[in-house]
Amino acid sequence: MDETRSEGMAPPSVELAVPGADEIVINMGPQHPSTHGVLRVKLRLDGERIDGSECIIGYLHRGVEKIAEHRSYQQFAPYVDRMDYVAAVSNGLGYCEAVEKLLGAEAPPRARVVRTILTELQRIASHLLWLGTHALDIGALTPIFYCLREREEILKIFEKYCGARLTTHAFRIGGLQYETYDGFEHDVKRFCDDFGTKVDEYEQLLTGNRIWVGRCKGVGVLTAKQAIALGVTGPPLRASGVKWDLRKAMPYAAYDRYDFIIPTGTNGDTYDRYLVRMEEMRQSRRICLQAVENIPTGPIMAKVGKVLKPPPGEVYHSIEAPKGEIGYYVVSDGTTQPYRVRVRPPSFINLQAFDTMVRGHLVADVVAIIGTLDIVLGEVDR
Amino acid sequence: MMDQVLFYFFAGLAVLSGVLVVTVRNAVHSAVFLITSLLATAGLYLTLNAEFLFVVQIILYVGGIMVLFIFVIMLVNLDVALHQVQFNRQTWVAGLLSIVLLTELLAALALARSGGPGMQLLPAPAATAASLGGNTEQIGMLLFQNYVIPFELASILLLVALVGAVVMGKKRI
Amino acid sequence: MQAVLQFLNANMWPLIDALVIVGVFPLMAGYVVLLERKVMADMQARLGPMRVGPHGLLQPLADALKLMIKEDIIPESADRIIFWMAPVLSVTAGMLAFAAIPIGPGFLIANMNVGLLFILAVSSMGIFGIVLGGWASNSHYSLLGALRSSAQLVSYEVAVGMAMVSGLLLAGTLSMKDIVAAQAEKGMWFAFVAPVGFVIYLIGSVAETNRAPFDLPEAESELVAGYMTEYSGFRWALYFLAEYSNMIVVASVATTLFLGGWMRPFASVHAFDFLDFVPVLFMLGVTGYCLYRIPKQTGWDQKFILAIFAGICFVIAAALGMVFAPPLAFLKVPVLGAFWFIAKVMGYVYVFLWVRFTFPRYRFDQLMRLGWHFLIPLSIVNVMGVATALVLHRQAGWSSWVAFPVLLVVTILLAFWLVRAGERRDQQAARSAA
Amino acid sequence: MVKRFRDRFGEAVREAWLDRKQSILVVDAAKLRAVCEFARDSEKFDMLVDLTAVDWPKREKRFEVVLQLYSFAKNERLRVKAQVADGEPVPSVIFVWPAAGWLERECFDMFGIRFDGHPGLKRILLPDEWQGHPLRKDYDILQQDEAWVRENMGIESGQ
Repeated sequence: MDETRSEGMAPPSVELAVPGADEIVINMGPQHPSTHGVLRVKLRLDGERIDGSECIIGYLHRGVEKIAEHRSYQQFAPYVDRMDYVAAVSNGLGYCEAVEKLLGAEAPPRARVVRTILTELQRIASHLLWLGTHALDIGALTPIFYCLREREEILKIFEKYCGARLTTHAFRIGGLQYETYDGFEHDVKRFCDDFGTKVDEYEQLLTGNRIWVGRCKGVGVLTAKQAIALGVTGPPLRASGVKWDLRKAMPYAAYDRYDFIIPTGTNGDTYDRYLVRMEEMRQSRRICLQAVENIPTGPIMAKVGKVLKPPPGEVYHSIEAPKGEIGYYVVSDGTTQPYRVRVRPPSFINLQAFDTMVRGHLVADVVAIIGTLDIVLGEVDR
Repeated sequence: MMDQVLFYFFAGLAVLSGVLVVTVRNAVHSAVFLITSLLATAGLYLTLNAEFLFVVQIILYVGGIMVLFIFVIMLVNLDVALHQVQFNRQTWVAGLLSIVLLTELLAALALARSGGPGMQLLPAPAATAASLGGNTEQIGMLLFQNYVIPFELASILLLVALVGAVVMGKKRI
Repeated sequence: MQAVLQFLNANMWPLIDALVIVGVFPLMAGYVVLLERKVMADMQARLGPMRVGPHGLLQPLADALKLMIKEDIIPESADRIIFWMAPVLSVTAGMLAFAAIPIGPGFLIANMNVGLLFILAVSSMGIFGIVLGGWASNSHYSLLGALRSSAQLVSYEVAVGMAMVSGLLLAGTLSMKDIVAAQAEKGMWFAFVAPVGFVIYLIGSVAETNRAPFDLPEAESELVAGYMTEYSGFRWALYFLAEYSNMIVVASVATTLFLGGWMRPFASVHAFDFLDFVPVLFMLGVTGYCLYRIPKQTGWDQKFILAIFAGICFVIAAALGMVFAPPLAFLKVPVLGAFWFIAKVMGYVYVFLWVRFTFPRYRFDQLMRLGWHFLIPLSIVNVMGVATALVLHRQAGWSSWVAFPVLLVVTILLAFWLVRAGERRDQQAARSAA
Repeated sequence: MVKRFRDRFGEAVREAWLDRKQSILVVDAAKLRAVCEFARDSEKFDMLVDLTAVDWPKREKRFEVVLQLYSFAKNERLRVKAQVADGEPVPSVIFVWPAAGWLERECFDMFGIRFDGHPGLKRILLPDEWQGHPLRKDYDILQQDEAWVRENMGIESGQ
């Protein structure tokens, strides 16, 4: 019919047809230990192979976008933390920068560097949680405890900085509310120094393990073409071999100052996504180390006023969240409340690729594929 | 005395569960009774000091074949089977066969008691086991020295059946 | 009545042994669970149970109490009788196998001349508990778990049986007691004579007991809890008990067949006779450690409990030490043997735990492939290798120091070839799929 | 670039401007799919980043469907908009970018905009039987499908 079709890529949300004689439909979730929340997956099986799937989502829908229309710009900021609740800092950064763009304001350099450090720490924390749960899904019981141990250090830094650990609301529109605490640099540096060897340790535990390789290699393959067509972003896209990262492509915060590389994979399978995320943690550590060496002095808040009234207009701003591109499309009608806030949730769009990835695999691989997508249902359902 | 108690216990159990195997409607229950019956038979072997047979009975029939039976029963849709008529109308054929079998058994027993040609009762098994030092070795010796050709023939037969089953079971090779 | 009394009289000691096993074993399994949790915690940078008793020492009792008073739920659409019976079947099979396991030369319920086969037979019956329980629960997860479990058991039983055969060929007997005696005679554990057989047995026994990385029947991330999904309370505890008793049974078999049973290491070398004192010193060390920790406990109750444990350890140490007194010398072999046997079993169980907390889980097809394409061919080759070595040694008069290593090298080369062939086949399959 | 679009589609390209350095293109709803195919094939906007809508109840055509496109080759974003009235169908872009599948479903769920040619257009986040489309401006934040909540959750109200 047309190009995408001829590549053998079925449109992703076609409803599952009535099963034939040799086919059965099984259901996973919403109450299931490895769907990472309230995801429900219907699988159509041909014998042992999966030849179709349908994700049923929305169990955690809270109407975040509707709420935004009834809050002022500042009031809405804590709500975005509740979407991807394991990477709240990144969500907050995206929203704050989007509104700043709408206002035509810009955060001062010191605020931008601190934002960069916290966001990169958040990326490490999010990836650590992913690694732990992914390994747990595949049956390795131990890594999650190591991961949570390191994540704890990051959360402690967040707690010391802004008092909250999970839904931090760390940034404000226009900059930061709080100055960094005494010893912030020291804490970050100490964490980064320790963390380098820790990542190597995790890799020792998993990377060369025959069972791990057997469970991950060739599972859930997504070619670069498919990934782009499906709008997949973040580590899954990079693992497919597309060297694209918003931090480099459209730098925000203070990323243009730092030296880091974008890891990519070649096969686009679960194993490559694992390697990409591991390398990303190392790179994040590098960024943190560079940033914390030299935090500029100066104000932490731009002059944006107490009441925000952005001029009418609209803006789309996106950042590289741990899960992929998180974008905010904010429309202003000149009042103190946003006219419309649209969140482009990376988990939601990445989850759409699930069907393409899972076809032809065994039921046991579903767990690995859900894990490797690194979705957070709070963000999928919003 | 104790031996007799055990014998009647095992024999009764074997017969009772054997009857239940064919009368119970639920296929899984039926399989469970078959297992019981086989185990009771194994117990009989044990009272005869035939440990090897006892163990082999359990390993092969209970541990091997019955597992596969239950496997198949579980995969087959049981609800359908429950509503089918389980007894067909060949009662008289079955009855006739049973009578013939019973007669044969009785005749054999009677002949053995009277000491007909080639039909003497074997010496008491306990004595055999004791004199030959272990039932297992004895069976091994018999199988691989006296009866090696029938044994190998039986193996080949089983192999043929196995290959045949694979050929029939597999859609494409 | 007379006959029954006579029977009891004649079989008094085995019956007492059996009662001891049935009575003590659940407690022991409870402490194996505690050990597992402590080992797991240690590997995962945690402390594990610390609240019930000092260092969680009373945790097993608390767990048992909790499980016993928990509600025993039977699903409405379950097959009540079979649901009720299945866990009992599992435990029975697990415990029955202990009848033939010699815990030291003095502690053996029944010295059967088909001991090993008996264990194999009885533990293969445990599968019915799993399969029937899974079926009777009338739940998809349970049924799938049960089917996986039985398929896995049946497949790995072949490899495990073949691995046992390699040990049996060396021993030339099926009696557990005589197997140990054969190793004593040879002056070497069979694990060193037939290492490939031992490794196959190790892998196969992990798979047979449904432990990680082969714990697919109860793979939490896929099947919730497999065949145990619908069970609760005491009935669930029985399954748990069955799992741990199976673990201890396979460990005991491995100990007897490959690790020299109750013999201490280097049993035939007199220069190592000082090893006889290790049990006493070990238990004294544990006592000392308990005493050392007493002042650090919070609260007099914790201190008291730890003191009791120290006392128990000291009593055991004293019992182990008593055998060195000349009038009790006849107890020396059985008592120290029991210690070494239990120590080896625990070592084997430790490997189980270690593996569990280190490796991810296999996928079902990978597990089956490992069993059928690798372990079974390898175990057959291994049996032939051991048999050939024996013939070369006994008939052709080769030295056993030459015959066994040569055949071992051949077997290992074949193993590598099998792995290669498997990888090639995978690549081919991948290519044909692409 | 706007010129190229103009050349190709003429009047179908209604407006084009820059807002805060971001390029915006407003096109005829009927031509949306053709424009998108052109954007993908000739202008190398190979990724559909986002697809959503904005409700302007006072306008003549109340909904504005908004597509965010991204070009890997040019490292550039483009926002394509199309205005539609209530009940007026929009051509689906699912065969241009499969990514549109869920996004269009969400758009349908939240605004009630129908996408022509979408093979499985049904609610995605809300339950299938839900009444109303929450992101419309006339759907109050306190308003809910009380009947659905009563029936399925067993409580009086979701508030």
